[in-house]
Amino acid sequence: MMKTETSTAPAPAAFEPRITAFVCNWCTYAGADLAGTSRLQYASNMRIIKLPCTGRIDPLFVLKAFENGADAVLVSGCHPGDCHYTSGNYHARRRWTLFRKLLALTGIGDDRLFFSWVSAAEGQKFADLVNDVTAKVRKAGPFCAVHPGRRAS
Amino acid sequence: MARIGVFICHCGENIGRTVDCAAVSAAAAKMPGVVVGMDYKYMCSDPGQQMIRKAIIEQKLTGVVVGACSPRMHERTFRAAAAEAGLNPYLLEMANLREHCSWVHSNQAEATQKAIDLVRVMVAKVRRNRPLRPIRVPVEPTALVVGGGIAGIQAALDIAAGGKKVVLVESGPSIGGHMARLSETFPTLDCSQCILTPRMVEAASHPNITLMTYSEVASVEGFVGNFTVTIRRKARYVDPAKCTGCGDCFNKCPIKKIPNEFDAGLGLRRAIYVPFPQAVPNKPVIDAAHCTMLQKGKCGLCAKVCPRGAIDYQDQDRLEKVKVGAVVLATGFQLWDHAAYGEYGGGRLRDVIDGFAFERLASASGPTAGLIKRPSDGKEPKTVVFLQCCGSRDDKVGKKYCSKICCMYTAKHAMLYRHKVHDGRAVVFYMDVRAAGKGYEEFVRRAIEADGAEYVRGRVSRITRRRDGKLVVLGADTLAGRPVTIDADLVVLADAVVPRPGSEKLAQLFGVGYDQDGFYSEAHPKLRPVETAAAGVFLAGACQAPKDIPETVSQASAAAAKVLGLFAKPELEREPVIARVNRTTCAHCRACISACPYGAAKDFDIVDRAGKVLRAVADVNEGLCQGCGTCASVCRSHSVDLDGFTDEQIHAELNAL
Amino acid sequence: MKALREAAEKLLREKRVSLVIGYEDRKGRPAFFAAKPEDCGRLAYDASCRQNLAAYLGKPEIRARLPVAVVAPPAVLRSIVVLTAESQLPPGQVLALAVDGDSFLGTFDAAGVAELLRAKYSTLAPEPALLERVQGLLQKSPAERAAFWEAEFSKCTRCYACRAACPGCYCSRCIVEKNAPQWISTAALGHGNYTWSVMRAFHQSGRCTLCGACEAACPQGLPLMLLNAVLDREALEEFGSRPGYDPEAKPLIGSWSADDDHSYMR
Amino acid sequence: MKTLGYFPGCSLEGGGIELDLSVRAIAKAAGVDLREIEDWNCCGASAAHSLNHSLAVALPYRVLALAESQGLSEVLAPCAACFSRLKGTQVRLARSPELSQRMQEVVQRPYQGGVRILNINEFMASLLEAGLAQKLTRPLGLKVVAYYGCLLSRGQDIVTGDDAEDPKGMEAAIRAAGCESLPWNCANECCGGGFSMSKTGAVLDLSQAVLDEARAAGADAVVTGCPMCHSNLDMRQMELVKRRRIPGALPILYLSELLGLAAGLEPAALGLDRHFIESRGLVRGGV
Repeated sequence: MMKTETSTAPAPAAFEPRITAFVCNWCTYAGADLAGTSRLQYASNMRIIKLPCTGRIDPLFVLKAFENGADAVLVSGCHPGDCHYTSGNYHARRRWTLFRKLLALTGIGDDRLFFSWVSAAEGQKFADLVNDVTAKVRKAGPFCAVHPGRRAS
Repeated sequence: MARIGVFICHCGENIGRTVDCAAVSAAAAKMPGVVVGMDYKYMCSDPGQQMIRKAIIEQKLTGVVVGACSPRMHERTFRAAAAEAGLNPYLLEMANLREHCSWVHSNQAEATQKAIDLVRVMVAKVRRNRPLRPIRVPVEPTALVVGGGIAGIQAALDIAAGGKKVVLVESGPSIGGHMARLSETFPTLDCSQCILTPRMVEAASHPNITLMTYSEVASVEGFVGNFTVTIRRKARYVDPAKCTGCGDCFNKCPIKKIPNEFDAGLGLRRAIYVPFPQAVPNKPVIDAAHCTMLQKGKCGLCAKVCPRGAIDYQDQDRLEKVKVGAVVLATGFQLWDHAAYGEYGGGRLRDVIDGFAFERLASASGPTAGLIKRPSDGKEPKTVVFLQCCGSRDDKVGKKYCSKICCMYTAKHAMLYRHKVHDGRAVVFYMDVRAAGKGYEEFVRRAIEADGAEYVRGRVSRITRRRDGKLVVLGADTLAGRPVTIDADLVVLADAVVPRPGSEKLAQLFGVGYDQDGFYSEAHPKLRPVETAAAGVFLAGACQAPKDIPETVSQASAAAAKVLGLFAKPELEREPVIARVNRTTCAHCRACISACPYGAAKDFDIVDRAGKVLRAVADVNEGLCQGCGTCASVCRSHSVDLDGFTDEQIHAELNAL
Repeated sequence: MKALREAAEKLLREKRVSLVIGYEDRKGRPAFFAAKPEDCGRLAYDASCRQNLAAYLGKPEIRARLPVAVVAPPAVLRSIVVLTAESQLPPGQVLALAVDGDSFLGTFDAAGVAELLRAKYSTLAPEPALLERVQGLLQKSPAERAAFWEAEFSKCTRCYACRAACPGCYCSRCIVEKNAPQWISTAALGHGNYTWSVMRAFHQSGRCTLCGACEAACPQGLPLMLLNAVLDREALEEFGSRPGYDPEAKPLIGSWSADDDHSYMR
Repeated sequence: MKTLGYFPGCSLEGGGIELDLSVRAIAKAAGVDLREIEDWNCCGASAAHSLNHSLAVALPYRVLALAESQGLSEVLAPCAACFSRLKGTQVRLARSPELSQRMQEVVQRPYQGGVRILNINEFMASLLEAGLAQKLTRPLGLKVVAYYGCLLSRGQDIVTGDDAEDPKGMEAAIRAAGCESLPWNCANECCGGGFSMSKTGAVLDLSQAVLDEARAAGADAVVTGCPMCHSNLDMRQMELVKRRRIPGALPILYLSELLGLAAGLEPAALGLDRHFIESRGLVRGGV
């Protein structure tokens, strides 16, 4: 049984969040490539897991990322109507609409779980997104150690 | 036991400047399962690839991670190198150290740490990679072309010329499409039928082309290389095998006053008819809705006069299946109905006509034998107003887009009118004249300068009919800055180009996307303008977007080239990223079947030797599956998995973070 | 009660079913399987019956004895429709002996069940008290919510009674039993307990009829209905989904609409 | 008996009193109870909406808020200008929560947006649907033209369900009154509107064009729903007749008057005796 601490310690100034991103191969991964070729600078806290489509992302992946120590998770894919597989992102969207509410009930809210559409042409949006998410998570502090979804370290 | 090799590329200084590549390769060498960690200036260069090949052979590597640029850049390169060294190419993965790391971070310590993380993730993944083989599917070397206009005819002829069989399906009684209805064509004013009819005849007589007129696609099964398409052969009530096209039937038919669609309703046809004299095949059909024999069982005159006994009132629609390997959609367009514009009479003013009606008036083979006569009283109009952008570039009532061909055909109309009515006045209202094309601008200038068409830049706000029959056209001349009123005898509206009705349903049958206006979506607007998102389905002509004849023909030939390219090999090779179902654990909840965007997931009955169904499960068709993995993530029991992105691989990646 | 017993007896006597699954007329109202007409005198029903008998319909032992009849209050009727929509019930093999409160409503086949639900129970709504509890929890801070669940999940012994009680949990191999890879730790510890309960609830969205059998079955008294209710409310509000009314419904997870909400997406 | 909120506005208490009389009469005949909004104020037409954006919304806002607080879920505004102001405000409020907020502060009354506003054409159509058609026992047999002007045809979000360029909202009612609605070219042309006083010459020109077309189409009368149109075509027509710019007088009827006549109501009860152009002779046999 893991130790329970009811108070959240204030984030140390040097807190560098760990952010796991699940992105689709055709839009957001390519958008991140474009940010690179455009030499846009952004925070280095995010680690990308590439999947063919947001439709492939099982909610278990998100829980696993949190369990393993991610302070936040980003899910990003093609804009509605642009899915390489025509409707994978629509399936994903419905799934996340439900799943985020469930997680919110268990204390994982909007400052831990992020969703976005980033197209292959939106390098700037991707860079801004990473910076923004990183800033928000930095502000939110380390993912509360008391959360039952976290593996005891 | 895993033996992984990790190869870190400096990419000159592109990676090396911000990422300590030596440190990354050293860290990688200590990762579990890794036996080789190296870094090199240019991994994609020949010596770099040679390093990888050599290590694979000498170290008996079971997997490779290349830390370099984006896999979108060089994954193919490195996988080919691995294959040359005898390693299954799908046992190689890339960590994106350039686009996702060195180019976007400036702090060396951070970038190096991230690079190590990215490599660790890929090492964890590649340890779970399994050898995959590209999927091979046999190809049926017959093409289906849907639509018998100039696009379909051209595509069919080109494919047939390449030595492959073609089934050309046309919904009307004759091929030829809209082009057969045109009087002359811009910018050369050559006679449309003179250039088209030889091709129609060639298409009908080509040994490689099977013509199916008066037919429609009813359903589609299968996938690239292996479509089974069901064609509905509509009842003609005339046996084409017996009919000689003598014309006795339609000369005797007593039902005479049916507006002929081919003539935009200006001419009349009978209940048994060929749409126009040059029709191919030149054999009549009976319009069941108007035939008194078919409606009330009275008449039967055509059967009496037919010398060959070709009339068959009992004829019924038949379904015919064809097996094809590729499809060209060439369903074309129609003109938007300007009845939506109340200010232009809401479709009730008989002398306000569309472009096709004017084509038929100007055509030597049209209902007026080429004389310009207005529909209401048959008089020669002395003032004709042409109105461009009717329904185009108007997102309130009409369409947002530019219909592209109207500037040119309006100039042609004005020109033809002036050639035929020398004392007539042709006034063209326009928003912009878009004459981008070879010889196009010159053509418009000729209409204005040589043929005296009056071009007025502005819109028309209202068309009303006065008691004397004149059409009062109220408009604006925005260059002069004043309103203008013109008493016209005839108004020709350049209605917007819109897709054919039913085109959306057809797209759904083939799994082709379409935009908000119903035009078919190409796979990529720049680089794959002929392909669609559905593999093996190609586009030609105005079903994709408004196009003129040369552009349509070009695209049709391009589609034919794509089809011939596909047919050049007996088998197709596809990336082996496909879903697989674990039949033992599948509970057959059918969520994956509902979720699959391609209809690749389907029911499957597990039967015993006697053929008795033991259990139903889901199954994935390799040929249809495109590898999105949506099925895998809706499966509660994870009984569906995706090759290349398996549960185990993703789980390992997450554990490595 | 009498009418129910008679109807059950008639079905068995006429051999229209080989088994009637019902509640037994004794304390706690346990499940009772009447295989002979004379067993039917032991059947009973009242509001204290919390078990969702549709859960048995997924079990191989019962499937081997089809056709069967089930004593079904409204939530169970809905479960039957859900199972029909998800191709879990062979057509015509399950009859429902519909009950509500003290009254017996009759014997229905799958189509009849859907019709009865539409006619009589189209406005079934979750208990207000349950929604109030959800609302109350949502008003707390995320840390307080996490602490609440930490305390609750720490009690979980991973007996999987919640799963056994649920008609929607019909997978032959549950995800928690998949071990290559093992997504959900089976040790009765915080993170595994959390992931298990969250995923169990999520896997039921679009299936759950809020019958309450899972919570009632939990020996540790975990407030599982909170998880079910928040998903039920969201699915209804966002997608108009009401599981268990349409035997031809598309799966909630596994279908989509172009105008689904995505205001939270950036 | 169905109850409907009623917003007469200034016009219906003054120059457009025939509209008020005839609407109330036909509503009574159809069994609809018109309940005047208590303490109503100016809709803001003509003056306010061209001078002050805030006032132009605040005035109708107050009317709508009053109607809502008085439990009136539907309000009839027979005057076309009043309708346009009320409905236009409704549309703007629905589009902008900020505007709603501001108006609530300015007017010091809440308005939730729950009032449906009907113009005279919609009102007549609803009466016909509710059974008025059976009570139209005196088919008039007239040839008329339907004149919509601007306020009963334009504003895509305001006059919904009709085509601004080819309006048809009166057709069914005219046919129900046993009249033929002739096709003509001026259904939504301008009558001169609010320039009746300031630029009478222009109004005369515009009204003449409308009247000429109506006569040329073969109409016995022009049917309108707008007090402004009515006053320009009816009152100003006297001057056109006097100056011999038109060959004779053409009666101008409100749609509600036409239906009232068809329902067998007394012309005087409908206000027909108040017109400048004599129109009582239209009913067969005279009255």
